[in-house]
Amino acid sequence: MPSVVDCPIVLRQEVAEGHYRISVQAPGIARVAKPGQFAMLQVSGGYAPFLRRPMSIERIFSDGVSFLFKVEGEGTRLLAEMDTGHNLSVHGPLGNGFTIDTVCDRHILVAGGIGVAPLPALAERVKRDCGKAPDVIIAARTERLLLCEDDFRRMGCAIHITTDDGSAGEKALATGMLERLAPDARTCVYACGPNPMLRAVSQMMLDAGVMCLVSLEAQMACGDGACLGCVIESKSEIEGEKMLRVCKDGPVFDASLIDWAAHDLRDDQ
Amino acid sequence: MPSVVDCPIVLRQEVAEGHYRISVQAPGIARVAKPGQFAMLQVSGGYAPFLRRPMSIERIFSDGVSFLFKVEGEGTRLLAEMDTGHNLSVHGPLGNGFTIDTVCDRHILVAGGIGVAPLPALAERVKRDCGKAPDVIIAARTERLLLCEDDFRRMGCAIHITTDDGSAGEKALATGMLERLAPDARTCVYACGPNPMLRAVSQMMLDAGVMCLVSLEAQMACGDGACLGCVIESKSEIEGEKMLRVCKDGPVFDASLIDWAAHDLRDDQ
Amino acid sequence: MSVSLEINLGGLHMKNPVTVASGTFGYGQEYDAYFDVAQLGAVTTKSLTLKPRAGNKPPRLVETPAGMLNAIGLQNVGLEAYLEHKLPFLRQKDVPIIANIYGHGPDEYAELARLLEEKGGADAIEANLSCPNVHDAKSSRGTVLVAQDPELVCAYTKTIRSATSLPLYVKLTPNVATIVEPALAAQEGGADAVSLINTLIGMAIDPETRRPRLANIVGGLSGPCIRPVAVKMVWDAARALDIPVIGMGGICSTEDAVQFFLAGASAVALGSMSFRQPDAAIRVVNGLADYLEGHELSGIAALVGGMAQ
Amino acid sequence: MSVSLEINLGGLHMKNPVTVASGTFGYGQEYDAYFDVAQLGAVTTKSLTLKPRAGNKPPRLVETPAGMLNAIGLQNVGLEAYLEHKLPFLRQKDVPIIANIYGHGPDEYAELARLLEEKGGADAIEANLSCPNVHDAKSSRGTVLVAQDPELVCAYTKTIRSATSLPLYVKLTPNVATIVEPALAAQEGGADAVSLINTLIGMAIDPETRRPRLANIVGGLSGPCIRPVAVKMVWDAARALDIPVIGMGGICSTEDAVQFFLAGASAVALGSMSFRQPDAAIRVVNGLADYLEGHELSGIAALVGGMAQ
Ligand SMILES: Cc1cc2nc3c(=O)[nH]c(=O)nc-3n(C[C@H](O)[C@H](O)[C@H](O)COP(=O)(O)OP(=O)(O)OC[C@H]3O[C@@H](n4cnc5c(N)ncnc54)[C@H](O)[C@@H]3O)c2cc1C
Ligand SMILES: Cc1cc2nc3c(=O)[nH]c(=O)nc-3n(C[C@H](O)[C@H](O)[C@H](O)COP(=O)(O)OP(=O)(O)OC[C@H]3O[C@@H](n4cnc5c(N)ncnc54)[C@H](O)[C@@H]3O)c2cc1C
Ligand SMILES: Cc1cc2nc3c(=O)[nH]c(=O)nc-3n(C[C@H](O)[C@H](O)[C@H](O)COP(=O)(O)O)c2cc1C
Ligand SMILES: Cc1cc2nc3c(=O)[nH]c(=O)nc-3n(C[C@H](O)[C@H](O)[C@H](O)COP(=O)(O)O)c2cc1C
Ligand code: FES
Ligand code: FES
Repeated sequence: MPSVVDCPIVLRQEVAEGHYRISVQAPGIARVAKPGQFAMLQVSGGYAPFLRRPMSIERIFSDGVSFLFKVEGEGTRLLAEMDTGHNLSVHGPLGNGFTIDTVCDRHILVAGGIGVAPLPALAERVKRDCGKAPDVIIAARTERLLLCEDDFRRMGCAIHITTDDGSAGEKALATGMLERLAPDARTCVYACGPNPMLRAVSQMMLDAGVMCLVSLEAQMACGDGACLGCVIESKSEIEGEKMLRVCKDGPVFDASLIDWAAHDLRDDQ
Repeated sequence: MPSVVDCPIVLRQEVAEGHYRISVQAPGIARVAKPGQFAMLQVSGGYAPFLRRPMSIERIFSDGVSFLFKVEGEGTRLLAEMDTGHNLSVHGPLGNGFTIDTVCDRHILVAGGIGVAPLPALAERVKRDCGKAPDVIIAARTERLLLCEDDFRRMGCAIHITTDDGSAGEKALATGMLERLAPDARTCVYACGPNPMLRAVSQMMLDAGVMCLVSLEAQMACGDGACLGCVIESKSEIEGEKMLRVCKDGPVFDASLIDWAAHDLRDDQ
Repeated sequence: MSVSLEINLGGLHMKNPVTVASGTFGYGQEYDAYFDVAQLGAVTTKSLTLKPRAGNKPPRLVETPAGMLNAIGLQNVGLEAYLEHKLPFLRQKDVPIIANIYGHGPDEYAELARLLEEKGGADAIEANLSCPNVHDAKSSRGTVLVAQDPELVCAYTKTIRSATSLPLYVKLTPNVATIVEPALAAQEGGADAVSLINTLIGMAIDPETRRPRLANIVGGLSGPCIRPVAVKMVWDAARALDIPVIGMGGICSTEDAVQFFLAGASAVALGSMSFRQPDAAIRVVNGLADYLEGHELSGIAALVGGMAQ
Repeated sequence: MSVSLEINLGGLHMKNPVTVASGTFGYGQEYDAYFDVAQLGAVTTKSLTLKPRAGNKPPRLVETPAGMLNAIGLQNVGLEAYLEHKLPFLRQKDVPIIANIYGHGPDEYAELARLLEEKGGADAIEANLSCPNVHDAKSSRGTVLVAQDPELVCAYTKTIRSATSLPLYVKLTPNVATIVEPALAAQEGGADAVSLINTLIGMAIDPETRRPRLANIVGGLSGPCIRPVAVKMVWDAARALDIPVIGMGGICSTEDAVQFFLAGASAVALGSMSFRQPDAAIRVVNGLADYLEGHELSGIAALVGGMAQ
C-alpha cells in the first residue's frame, strides 16, 4: 500500500554534473517497495511547482530508499537544493514494478542516460531471486554521465558500457551492444531510458522473440491512476481500455503491449 | 538609488520564538541606505509566493545590512528557512527613511513588537548625528519577545521596557511609558509598531505638540511607487494627492499627515 | 462542544459538506490506500458517458504556475462498466455518490440520469455542462460549451430533471461574462444546486519545439491559481440563487474552503489538490470541525454566505 | 548574425516588441533606477482619466497563488498633471508612449485621445475598456464592463477612432465566453490592435476576520497564474483578426513571451512581473534577441503565430 510520508533526507550527493542522489529514511516505504516502482516527491512547500515529481526508486534499503535524478527544470532544481535533514514528502511506492521471470537463464538490464535510475534495485533483486547478478548495459552520452557503474560492479554484474562519443566503453548505442550480447528466447531484457532507445530495443527484442520489459515515463499528476493524465496507447485493450496509465498499469510494461507508432514523440529526447 | 542584487546571507539567528535576524552582504545597498528605509526580499525561486516581502533595514554595516522579522505566513516562513550561503535577492533600499531633526534636544524611539525592526539603525544614526544615544521604549507582549534590548544598550541608549503581561519592565502600554517620559516641544518621537499603538502615540504627541514620525506598513507589490497598491489616506493633499504611497512617500510619515480615522483597521493587530 | 458538519445539499444528506471534484478522484477506490472515503460528505465520480470513451491523445497534462492544464477528454469506462466494476466498491462504503455525467445532447444526459437512478448507481447527479475539452453544443455564436448559453443550460436541465428524481446539480463553466445568467438558468430548469467552477480554458506552448504542450492544444486550468476566480463566481451566484452552490476551484486547505463558505457555498469540492496530497479532502473535513469549534460555531450553516462587509 | 527586433504595431514603430502593461509601470520614471526605459519598445502609462482620480480605499492588494489581486480603482494624476509632470521625463527618453486611457462613456475616451494627440502626450492610444475595478457601462444584461459587450466595444472604438489619428489599441477583458466577438468588434470599430488580456475578476476572503481582503471586495487577478488563459485568448483572437494582438498576462520570462508570439501576438507587455523583478521587461528584450539568434530567425515576425500543430 502506498502512503504519503515526510521523510528526512539522510544523504545527498552530486553524482555527476546536474545529477543527484538523495536517500531518505522511510522504513514503511522500503518494506513494501519493489524494483521498478516510483514515488511522487513534493518539490516545493509553496504551490509553484504545484504537482509532485515522479522519481524511480533507485535502491531499497532496510530503512529507506534512494532516488537518482537529473535536473531538468524547476522541480528537479528545487529537489537538488534540498539538503540532508530536510523532510521530503514522499508519496509511494507507486506503480507495478518489474516482474522477474526466474525461469529465464539470463537477465540483461539496459540503461540509457538517467534511465539507469530504477535498475540498481532491479539488479539486486535479480541477483537475490535468480542467484546470479544480471548483465547491465550502461549507455550514456559521455563518460562523465555514466551512472551507477560502481554499484553494479559491487553487485557482481557484468557491465557493458557504451558512450555516444566513445569517451568510455564502446562508441555505440545501447542497441548495438544488446545485439552483441545475443539475447535468446531464454533471456529477459529490462530497459529504461529515452523513448527512441526503448522503441529500438523493444522492436529488436520483439523481432527476436525475446521477452522485454520497458519502464516508461509520462507527465503525471496523481500517480494513483485517478486523473488519467499519464496514459499511453496500447496495442491491445486491457479490460476494455486502450489507454494505459503509466502510473498504475505501468510504469513497467511488456514491450509488446506498447503501440510505439501511436506513442507521441514530442517528449522524446 | 535602489538596486536589485543577489546578496549572500552571512548570518542567520533565531532571536526569539518565530523571530529571525538575517544579515546579507550588500555593500552597494549599505552605502546608500538610511535608517527607516526598507527592502523587498524575494522569498521564493518559484512563483508562489510571487511578490517580494517588504522588510525594514534593521542595521546598516559597512558591507551589508540586517533584517529582523517575525514569521507571519508563507513568505516569512520561507525566509526563515534560508540559511547562510544562500543568495537572497534584495531590492532596495526603498522609501524615504527617518529624518532626524538635530535641533531637538531629545529623541525617543518607540518600538511595539516586531516594529522595533527599523529602530536600531535609527538609534545609531541619532547617536552619531546628535552626539547622544536616544531613549528607547521597547514594548512587547511578554519578556521572551523583547527584541534588540542588548543592541540598544550597547549603543548607550536609555531603555524603557513595557510588557503586556508584566513579565519584564513595567506592565504597561508603550503610550503609558511615553507619557511618563514627558516629551516636550523640543523632543522628537519616532514610532514603529502595530497600528493601534501608532494611532495612540500619534494622537498623544499631536495633542502635546510634539514632533512625531511613524513608520507604517501596507500590503505592497512594487515598492517603487508604481502600482499604487500600498496607499493610505492623508489628511491633506500632497501635490494634489490624497492617497499617499507607503513605499515611496513613506514608510515614515509625519504623524500629523495620517488620516487615522480613514485608516482601515482590518490589518490591525 | 461537539460540532456537526452535516448538511442537506438540495435533497442529499451529507455527513459533512466536503466532496471531491469530478475527474480528480477516479471512482473513489484509487484513494482507498490513503483514507476511508466513507469519511467524505460524498464521492463525486469522473464524468460518466453512456459508452466508454478513450479520451484525448497524450500528452494530456502540463503544469502551470500554481496549477495545471488537463485535456483528458472525458476518458471513462462508460455507464455499464461503472455499474459493474466501480460501483460495488463505493456501495460497500457508507458514502453518498454524486455521479457526474456527460452526454451528447440533452437526451443522453437524461438517459444517463435515468439509468443511474434505476440501477442505484447514484445518490445525486451532477451534470457536467462545461467540459472544456470536448465541444459539441451549437449556438448562434458558434461552437460553445452548453454552460456558456443560458438557454441551453435551462433546456438541458429541464430534460435531465424530467428523467430523474435524484438531486440534480448542474456544473457550470467560468468562461462566461457573468456566472449569474447560466446559474439562474439552471435553477429555472429545475436544478437542486449548481457546481462552480469547472476549469478555465487555457493553453501552453513549448518555446523550443513550438508545439502546444497538450495534444488537444487547449485544456482546462485548475489548481490554486484559479481560486480567486472561483470565489468570486461563487459569491455572485450565491447571492442571485435560491438553490445551493457547490464551490470548487483551487481549494487546498481548510482556510480555502472557509473562503468558499463565506462567499456563499453550501458545500465544497477538492479537486487538483488531491493529486498533490491524496488525503487533502479529509484534512479539510477535520479542519472544518476544528475551525467551527475554534470559532464557536454550531454548524456550517453559520458560515455560509457569512462574509462581513 | 545580428537580429532585428523592430516591429510596426498598427502604425507605431517600435525598436522591439516589448512594452509594459498599463498600471504596472507607473509613468516610466518609477523604473528609471533599474534600467534605461528607452530600451523598451514602448512605455505604456497607467490609465489616464480626464480628471485626477483618488482610486479605491485600501487595502488594494492581496497576493494569491502565483499571482495577485488588485483593486487600485484607476487612481491617477489626471490628464493635466500627466502632461505637466509625467510626460517630460518620458519625452526626454527616446521611447514611444502608449497612453492608456479610461473614460466615462465614449465621449470622454474620445476627448482624452484628442487631447493627448493635440498636446503630444502619446504616440499611440490604448483604450482600457475592461477595468474590473470600476463599473459604469450599462447594458441589457445589467452592469457590465464595456469590453463584455461587443456592440459597446464597436461603438466606443468608433467614437475614439474618429477623435484621433494616433494608432489606437483596444484593451479587452478575459471575462467573456469568447474573446473573438469583442476582438472583432474592436477591429470593426477601427482599432489598429487589441490588447489581451486585462485582469480576470476575482476575490479573496480572510477566513479569520471573514472580511474581503480588498476594501473593494473584488479585484483583478494578474501574474503567472493567468498566463494559460491569456495564451489561449491571444491564440483565438489572432486567428480571427486582421489587426495585430498585443499579448499580456503573466509574462515573466523570455520563454513566456515566446509562447505569446507563437500563439499569434505581434507584441507583448510585461505586467506584474515588474513588481517582482524591476528589470524584467528589459531582460525579455535581451532574451528575445538571444532566442532569435539561437534559433536562426531574422526577426520577430518569423515567430508570430508560428505554433506548430
Ligand atoms: C515513473 C517515472 C519515473 C521517473 N524516474 C526518474 C528518475 O528516477 N530520475 C529522473 O531524473 N527522472 C525521472 N523521471 C522524470 C522526472 O519525473 C522529470 O524529469 C521531472 O518531473 C521533471 O520535473 P522538473 O520540474 O524538473 O521539469 P519541468 O520543468 O517540469 O520539465 C522539464 C522537462 O522535463 C519534462 N518532464 C516533466 N515532467 C515529466 C515527467 N513526469 N516525465 C517525463 N518528463 C517530464 C518536461 O516535458 C520538460 O521537457 C521519471 C518520470 C516518471 C514518469
Ligand atoms: C515597509 C515595511 C517594512 C516592514 N518591515 C518588517 C520588518 O522589519 N520585520 C517584519 O517582521 N515585518 C515587516 N513588515 C511586515 C512584513 O512585510 C509582513 O509580515 C510579510 O510581508 C508577511 O509575509 P508572509 O508571506 O509571511 O505573510 P502572508 O501570508 O502574506 O500574510 C500573513 C499576514 O501578514 C500580513 N501581511 C502580509 N504582507 C504584509 C505587508 N506587506 N505589510 C503588512 N502586513 C502584511 C497579512 O495581512 C497577513 O495577516 C514590513 C512591512 C512593510 C510594508
Ligand atoms: C485531471 C482533471 C480531470 C477532470 N475531469 C472532469 C470531469 O470528468 N468532469 C467534470 O465535471 N470536471 C472535471 N474536472 C474539473 C474538476 O472537477 C474541477 O471542476 C476543477 O478541476 C476545479 O477544481 P480544482 O481547481 O480544485 O481542481 C477535471 C479536472 C482535472 C484537473
Ligand atoms: C496593480 C495593477 C494595476 C493595473 N492597472 C491597470 C490600468 O490602470 N489600466 C489597464 O488597462 N490595466 C491595468 N492593469 C492590468 C495590466 O495592465 C495587465 O493587463 C494585467 O495585469 C495582466 O498582465 P500581468 O499578468 O503581466 O500583470 C493593472 C494591473 C495591475 C497588477
Ligand atoms: S498520473 Fe494520474 S492517472 Fe497516472
Ligand atoms: S507598493 Fe507599489 S506603489 Fe507602493
